[in-house]
Amino acid sequence: MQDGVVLTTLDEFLNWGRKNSLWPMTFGLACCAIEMMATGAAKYDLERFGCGAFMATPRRADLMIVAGTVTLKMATRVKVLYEQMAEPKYVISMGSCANKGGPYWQYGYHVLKGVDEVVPVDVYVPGCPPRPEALIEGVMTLQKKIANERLLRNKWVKHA
Amino acid sequence: MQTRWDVGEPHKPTINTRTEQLKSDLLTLNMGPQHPATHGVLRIEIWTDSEIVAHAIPHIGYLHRCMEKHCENLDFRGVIPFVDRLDYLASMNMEWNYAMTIEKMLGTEVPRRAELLRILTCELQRIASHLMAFGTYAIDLGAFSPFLYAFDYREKILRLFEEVSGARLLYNYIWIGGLWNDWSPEQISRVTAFCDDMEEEAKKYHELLSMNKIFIARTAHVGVMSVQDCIDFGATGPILRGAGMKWDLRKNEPYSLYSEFDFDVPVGTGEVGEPGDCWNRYIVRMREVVESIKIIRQVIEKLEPGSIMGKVPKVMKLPEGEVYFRSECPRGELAFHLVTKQDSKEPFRLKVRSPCFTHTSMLPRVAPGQMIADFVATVGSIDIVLGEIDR
Amino acid sequence: MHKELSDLINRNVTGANAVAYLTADAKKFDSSITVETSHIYKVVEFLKTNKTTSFNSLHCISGVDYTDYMEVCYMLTNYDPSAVRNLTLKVRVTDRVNAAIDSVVGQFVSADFLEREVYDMFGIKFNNHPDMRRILCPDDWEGFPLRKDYVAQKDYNGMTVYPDNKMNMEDREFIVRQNMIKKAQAEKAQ
Amino acid sequence: MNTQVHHTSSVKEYFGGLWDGIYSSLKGMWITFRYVWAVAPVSIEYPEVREVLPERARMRLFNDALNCISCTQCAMACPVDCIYIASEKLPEGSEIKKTSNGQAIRLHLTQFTIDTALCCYCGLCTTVCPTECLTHSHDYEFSAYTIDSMKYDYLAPDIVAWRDRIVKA
Repeated sequence: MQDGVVLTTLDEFLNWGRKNSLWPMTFGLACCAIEMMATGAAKYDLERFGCGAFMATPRRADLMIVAGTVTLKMATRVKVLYEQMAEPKYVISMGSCANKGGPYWQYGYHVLKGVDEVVPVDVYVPGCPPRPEALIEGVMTLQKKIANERLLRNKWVKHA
Repeated sequence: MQTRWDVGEPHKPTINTRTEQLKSDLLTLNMGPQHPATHGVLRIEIWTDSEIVAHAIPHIGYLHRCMEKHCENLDFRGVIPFVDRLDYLASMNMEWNYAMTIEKMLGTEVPRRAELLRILTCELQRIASHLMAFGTYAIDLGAFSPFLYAFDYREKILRLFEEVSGARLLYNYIWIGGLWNDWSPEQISRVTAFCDDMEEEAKKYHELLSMNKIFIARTAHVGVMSVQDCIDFGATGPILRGAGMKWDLRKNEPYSLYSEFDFDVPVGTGEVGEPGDCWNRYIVRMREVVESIKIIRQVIEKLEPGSIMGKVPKVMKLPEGEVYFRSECPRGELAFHLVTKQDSKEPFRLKVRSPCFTHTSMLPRVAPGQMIADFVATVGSIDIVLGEIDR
Repeated sequence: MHKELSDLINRNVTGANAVAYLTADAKKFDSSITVETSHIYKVVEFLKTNKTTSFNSLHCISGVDYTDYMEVCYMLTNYDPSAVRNLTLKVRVTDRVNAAIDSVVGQFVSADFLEREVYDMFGIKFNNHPDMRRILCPDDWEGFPLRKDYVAQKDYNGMTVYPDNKMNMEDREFIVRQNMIKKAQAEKAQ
Repeated sequence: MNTQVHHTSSVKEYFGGLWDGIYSSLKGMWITFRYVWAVAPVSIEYPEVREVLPERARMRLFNDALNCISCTQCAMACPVDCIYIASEKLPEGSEIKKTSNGQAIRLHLTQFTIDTALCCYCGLCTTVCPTECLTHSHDYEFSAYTIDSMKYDYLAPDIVAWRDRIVKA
């Protein structure tokens, strides 16, 4: 009964709706934020993926793009912002600094080595800074991940 | 008229007597590290008295990436990618200043074509950086379409830089002794085409935003910083010029080949509002774009073929000594204080004097007595970049 | 320029014994004036107010750690298109445990943030400074990062600064592991 | 003065200010409205329309392991130390292979991994490589779900498959 036609189509419908309206939170830290703005601007438009409405408050956002170097002083704020977001929330770690500390990993006493130490990350976008197309490709990879999520099939059927 | 910015005691709350008994204390507000108007991770602790800012304390360090500690363990060529990441909106100017500091110490002779191409790239970078400042300042005050125009023309410059150096934002293009690769004549012709379009575009921006009544109402007479104030705080660049002082390192202490070009230094004269307010700082930046176009055209006339890399030893060993080199960046005067030991392969100490660092220290002086919305306009108008403040 | 300036300082500010350090090749390096640590406020006040060679702005304060002493360099400039002047004023601090210098915030307001950064990075306190706190590192940070003998702390409120799984240790010791495998196979073969 | 002193403006000032506001906003809106027909669309529909990258674009690093003489110049030049190279001596009798431009390969390369999660794409390694085997490809589509999949071992077979997929300039 687990993958019956009813639940699967309902899941697909829900996933389709959620993946095409990911609202990112304006969370620019460093150089990658400029590329994120360039992605939001006219030439490489993120709006075409339903992802262009940059929300200022974490309450109304369901995608956090960590764009830039996360320092130890900022890490607690990143954690607080992540916890304030509403539940179906996703994190894209953009740029080498957010992935694993990037160029600042060797003598960076104040740099957090990768944002996945404080926040669960869904997609890592490499680059320093990544091209706007690379960020769009990262968003598309995240959409693939959302596309086959099992929302109803796990919750309704207890002893799956 | 009550003095607007005596730093000592905070602004006395102007509550009329009837509500005197209401015992309303100052409210602490965090214009926190994540805020649309702070251009990055700057936290400003504002003590407000019902929408009027009593005093503001900036907290920085949220993007302190230990760059100066890195520079003590990197050889001289390896430092350039880290110097790019200081002011990531004007990477070319950062690299150029660092390269000139080392060249002054090494005494290398940079070929004329390389010097001319450096001026060309850095003036293009100044236009791109001012376009960015124009776009984000409009967003701070709520106008979204100028952001799209500014980024449309900024993409044209980034495309040119990508063809020459390979990267869009952090180039590692200006090396010690010259340049990495050369500009082909076709690219140069595209630069002239860009300059002609940019001239009309600057006029269009003037109509679109500068003369807009709402924009003038939001920025004229707001966040006034007098010339004496700027000199006390060590403010430089568009802020000092916006206050009315004609000071530009490219004119007053000409480095490289700037003495050969004639361009004038735009100054905030107060045709709208008064000198030193947000509008004049903004208009100084927009006029600097036109001046940079003039310089680029003169450089292209003077270009002649030649080598682009001077004679630099393969393994760079610098003699003992100390150099403090200043250059004019889009945000103000950047300077590198380099200290080296005898025959050292890496800098013993590299201190970066960041213009935005001193501009942030002016905020507590300007904030008292302003409305919060005006304070947002003031922070936007001094155009700070956090990578350079926190290093 | 530095020679006459140091004599001028010595005449006007008693006990400052300013020593001008002139570099051999002025085109390549900067020369500077070293001043007595306790007289720094009076020298800066004199340089700001005197008529002949006045400096009306403090461009930058940068600390340098020469392991046996620490140096604080004040870069003074004169923002006057007619008379452009730059000067590097140096002060030495030998005490590494609780180093303290007089603050020049009274003369130049821009020194407020600059001195806080020198304190944050080198641990040199500035007396009668309005707000002597760290500026770049968090307030509860241990140690002074830009000193030559600085060792980063293990972790900072729950986050490890250098986590082992991120340091690519297994890639660095690839050669060591290869040799051990080869030695093990060699012993097994005998 | 920052706090606007409230002054009652005369009728002419009031309507004049009103007209200024409307006129200047309309002029701005006219510029934007002209974009409907006067300016060609700017945005690039990324997945379908891909912009042709310039020849020197510095995206993902690629190392042609056959030509590598394991001289570790790139590892020393890298400011971030994210290139790990290990090589071993060739046994005496084996014949010396040649690289594409004729240099003899004396050391057998056993490990060549680049951690692209740390790399800062500055291109310093490609300028130092004597046999030009380490170059920047034009591939920027390699976002991943896990961090470890970003450490590329250039001796692994799947990397050769990746090489044929990208358009190598």
